[in-house]
Amino acid sequence: MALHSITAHGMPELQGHHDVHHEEHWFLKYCWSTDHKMIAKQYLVTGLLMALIGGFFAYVFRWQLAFPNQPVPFFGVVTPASYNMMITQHGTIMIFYVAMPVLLAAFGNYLIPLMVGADDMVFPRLNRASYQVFLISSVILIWSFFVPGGGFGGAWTAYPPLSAGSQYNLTPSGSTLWVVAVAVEFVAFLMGGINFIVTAMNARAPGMKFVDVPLAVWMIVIASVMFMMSVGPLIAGSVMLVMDQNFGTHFFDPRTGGDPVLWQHLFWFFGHPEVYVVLLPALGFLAEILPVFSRKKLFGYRTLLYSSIGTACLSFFVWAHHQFISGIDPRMANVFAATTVLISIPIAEIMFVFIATLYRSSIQFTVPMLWALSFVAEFLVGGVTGIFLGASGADIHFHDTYFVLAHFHYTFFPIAIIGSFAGLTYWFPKMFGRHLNEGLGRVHFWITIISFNFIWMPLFFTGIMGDHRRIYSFANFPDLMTPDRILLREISSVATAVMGIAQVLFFANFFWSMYKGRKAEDNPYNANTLEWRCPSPPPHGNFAVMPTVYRSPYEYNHPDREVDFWPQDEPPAGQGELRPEGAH
Amino acid sequence: MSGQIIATGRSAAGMPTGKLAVWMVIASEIPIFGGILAPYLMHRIGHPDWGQMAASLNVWIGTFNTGLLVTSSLFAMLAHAAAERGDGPLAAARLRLAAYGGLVFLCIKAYEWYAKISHDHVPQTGTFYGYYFSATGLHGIHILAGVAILLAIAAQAEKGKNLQRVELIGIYWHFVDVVWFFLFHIFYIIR
Amino acid sequence: MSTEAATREERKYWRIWAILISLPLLSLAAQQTGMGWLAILVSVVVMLTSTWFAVTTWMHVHLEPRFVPYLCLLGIAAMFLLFFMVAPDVMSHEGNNWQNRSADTPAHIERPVDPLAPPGAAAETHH
Amino acid sequence: MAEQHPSHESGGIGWQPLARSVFLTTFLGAVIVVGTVLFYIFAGGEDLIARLIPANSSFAGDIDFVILVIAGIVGFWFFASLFAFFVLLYQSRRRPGHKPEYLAKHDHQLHTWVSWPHWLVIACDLIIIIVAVKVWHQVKQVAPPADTVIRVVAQQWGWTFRHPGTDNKLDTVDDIVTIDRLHVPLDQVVHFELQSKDVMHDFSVPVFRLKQDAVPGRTIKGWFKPVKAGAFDIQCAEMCGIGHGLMPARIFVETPEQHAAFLEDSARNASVPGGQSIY
Repeated sequence: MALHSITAHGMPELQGHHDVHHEEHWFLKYCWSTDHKMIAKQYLVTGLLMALIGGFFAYVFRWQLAFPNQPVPFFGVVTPASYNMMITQHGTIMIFYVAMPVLLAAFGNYLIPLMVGADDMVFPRLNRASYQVFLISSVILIWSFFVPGGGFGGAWTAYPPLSAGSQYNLTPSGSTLWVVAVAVEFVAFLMGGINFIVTAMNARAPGMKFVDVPLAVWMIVIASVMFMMSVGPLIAGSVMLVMDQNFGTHFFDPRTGGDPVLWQHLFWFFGHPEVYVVLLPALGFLAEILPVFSRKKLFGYRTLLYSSIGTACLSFFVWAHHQFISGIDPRMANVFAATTVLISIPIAEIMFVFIATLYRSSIQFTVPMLWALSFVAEFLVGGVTGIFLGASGADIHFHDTYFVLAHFHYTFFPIAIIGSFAGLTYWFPKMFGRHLNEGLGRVHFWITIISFNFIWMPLFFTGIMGDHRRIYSFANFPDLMTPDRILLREISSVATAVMGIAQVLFFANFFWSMYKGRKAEDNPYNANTLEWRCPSPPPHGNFAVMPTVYRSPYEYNHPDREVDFWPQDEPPAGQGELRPEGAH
Repeated sequence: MSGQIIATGRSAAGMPTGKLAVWMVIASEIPIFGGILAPYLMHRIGHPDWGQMAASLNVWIGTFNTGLLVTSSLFAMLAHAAAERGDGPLAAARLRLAAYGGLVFLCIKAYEWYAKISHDHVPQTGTFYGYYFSATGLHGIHILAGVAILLAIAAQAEKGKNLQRVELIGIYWHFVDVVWFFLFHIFYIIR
Repeated sequence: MSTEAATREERKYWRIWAILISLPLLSLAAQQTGMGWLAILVSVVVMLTSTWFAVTTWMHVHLEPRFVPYLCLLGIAAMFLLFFMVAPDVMSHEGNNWQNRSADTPAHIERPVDPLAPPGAAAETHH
Repeated sequence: MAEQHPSHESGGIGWQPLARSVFLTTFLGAVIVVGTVLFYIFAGGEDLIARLIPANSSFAGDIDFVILVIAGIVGFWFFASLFAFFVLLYQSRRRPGHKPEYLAKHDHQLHTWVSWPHWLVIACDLIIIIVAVKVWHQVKQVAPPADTVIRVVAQQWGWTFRHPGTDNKLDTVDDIVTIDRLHVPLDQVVHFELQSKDVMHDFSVPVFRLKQDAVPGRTIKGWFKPVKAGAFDIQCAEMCGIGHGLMPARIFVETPEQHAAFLEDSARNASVPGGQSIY
């Protein structure tokens, strides 16, 4: 309490705090740091590296699908085993090792202390441990590709008995390592998530009421709470699955009264909220980026907040729509169909809020804004196609087809890739103190977005036409080898390769700008939130003077102000810097 | 290190940061234990024949273990009271007693496991034993972690440092206790 | 906190300990009567009572901000949700257009899943 | 607040015109999309989906109908939102002399702008739920009386089909067991019992809009009624291991004469009576 009252007066505490860390060994600085910004960058770099692996897998199996049984350039011939392994690991990597670390961990770590006006996470060493555990889990996952038998190839959902018995999956060590890697990763994110929640709840700057918290922080916190509430059964399930694999138990084996359907429930009880765990941070970035580049107050802070909480709650009631036809009781499907379709209500409201924010605004089409706007447009496609899958009657046809994949990627690509790019390009000046190249960024944006639509639009149609997912070669199915289907697959695969190549632009831009880019100002966008009120990049300890918050983060173009922004920590007239009354 | 962090000292939510974190840990542990107990209950209700296997558990040992954990928790609580008075060494002594209680609990548990396994009641022989070993094992890991933290905090408390942590580990320790109430009744008592 | 108050607190903790120690004995006694329904009834009551005592008097949950118990209740609610939404598929052995054959077999009988064998034959053929 | 800043009122027109224009565009979009769908449905174009993939079972048309209804409803929302979105992007682009508006009023006063679409979304959701659940009930929960019953057994990596034979009863000596080839009579209600020997599989016939997982340890029942003769793909739709992509099967929908020939043929060629011990 004592410390709290000191900080409440904005006292410049701990002078010389920054100087302590000058003479650090590079290992301590880059690998053993407790600084939330460094940990964020570690998460970011690990996530991007994993994205390269996952992306390469995507390219390989897409090529195999379009040109079956021919050697894939830069890879070779794809066997059924390696195909299964690659689709499994693509899903695992992209969700657990790219979307989660980048959106939740990297940006959560970077933004929460800066946005709530704290000097670090409340538990810096726990934070470091969280990254290290995550790193161990990534190493375990990659190691699992090279063990005898190869990596696990039973789809990222790992339905037993396939995943539980090595006589079925033929990957005795690969499947165990896969489960262990995923479970260890959950522990890492639980540690990180608790840190996020506690920091955002307890370490807010003096004066920051709960409606003054930037929505990016809110969203990451809601996502962490969801993660905390939903992951437990899957951690328990992973323990049970590892026991099944190695110790001869029969939790998921029907031979002795176990039940494979149980795993599906445990998995999707987590798996569905997980989609929203990564969606919410991305929506949070949008809520930051759209007001800044449209110079307008966010339409409906509370509407967005409550809709997100509503989405979070509702998402716990819908998981079995992934299992409509996989052996659950058909009567239960009716319940889940109803709840699933109802989730469109809060999501629609969130979209309305974003669209309404643009009304009578002044939009600058900068690169982060382009990414943010494309999120809205692309996510709409993903959102509306989800209704087809949630409606049980229609799902009978769509289940496990490429329609599902296309829908999923129209939600997940905006979330994981567009959201990450939006966040990265927006906060890059703050993170590295330099600007990204705008022109290169635009070229990269357009190529990525256009090729993305070329990848997945055709697959909606092949899905309707009966292409089932996870099938290594359609050549065995006479009905599926018609010229129109083949053409659609080829378009998609070539677009995948194009998109992959386009990412070279991003990485070139990223690394070039990190060292050679234009120097960034402290607040290049004239934004309001606290992270723009400290130097770029922020030093250890973040703020020279710990800020005090006076207002909500989205006060753009306030009529009483001459400048079109109003930083959260700027004292109101009369308390600090003075502004003549009636000057408007 | 962390002592220097201003953020750690703040309490905008109206409670100390450490305590908030402990409650967060507990809130996230509930679904983990729930995730193994809920499927167990489903299977148990669906398979009345599991009662034979449940009957093979030694309910006397289970009851004794329950008492042991409750007593251990009591010492954690008394340590808290001592810490409130600022009596570091007494708090440390009581924390150690609590930790020893946990250790004895683990030893008895190990004996119980050993007895089960030597009677060929291994996880492979029935899903009931699978659940029994997984759930008590998961709980045992929490006990083990709790003992380690108890001893570490006792070492600090002896020097009069970080006395607020005595309460924090106490909360966690009681939670582990509560989990055991459920495991005890669900596995041992209800047949 | 004054020393006297702390001592009072300590005495209270001992009282709670006595209650928590005797409650499991109660359920043990109920179980020893051999009446299954009584054991279930008593255990449920004992589980809830002892949890209540431990949580309120030892963990002092009522002294924390209101969101703390709510958060824990949220976790418990999620588990109830899990139980009741999964039970129709896992707890019951048959339902609308499906039947869980393997669950009907007593659990301690190892029984390969051989759907081609006529019903009932499996248990005999694989002994 | 608003009175003190008349500049907003005059420059800003307020929210009514926006609401008006958005509702106008939404209703235009609605008319176009719903009209198109209705046109297709009433002009015998219920085969909008069937043009992509044939609808060869009795309930395929019902499932296609659900898909079309949803397509109409969400298509309307999709195009309306996207239209509003791009119009707003154009209108609000940054240009000289254009000043963004500040929301002086409190959130809840503007809330009608969100709450109206909100109620509309709920109404649309209800329609979708009713239509979807109705078809689901008819396909998965109840079944018309069976003309014939078959058993489908999946395993790594192939299908075993047990036909009832000439006596039309399963588990009798004249059962016909085939591998990867399923023969069913045209225009008859076929019930199937789906089982799996090892891992999860999925019995999927896209042209029938039929899909059901095979869960080891369980018997799951379902039905279909083929309405068009021919040979079609059966796919496994649930990841079942390395050979998942290599377990194609064919379903042969046969006219009564063809089916009778098949039964006769199999009975004559069966090396073992009843095919009981083929496995």
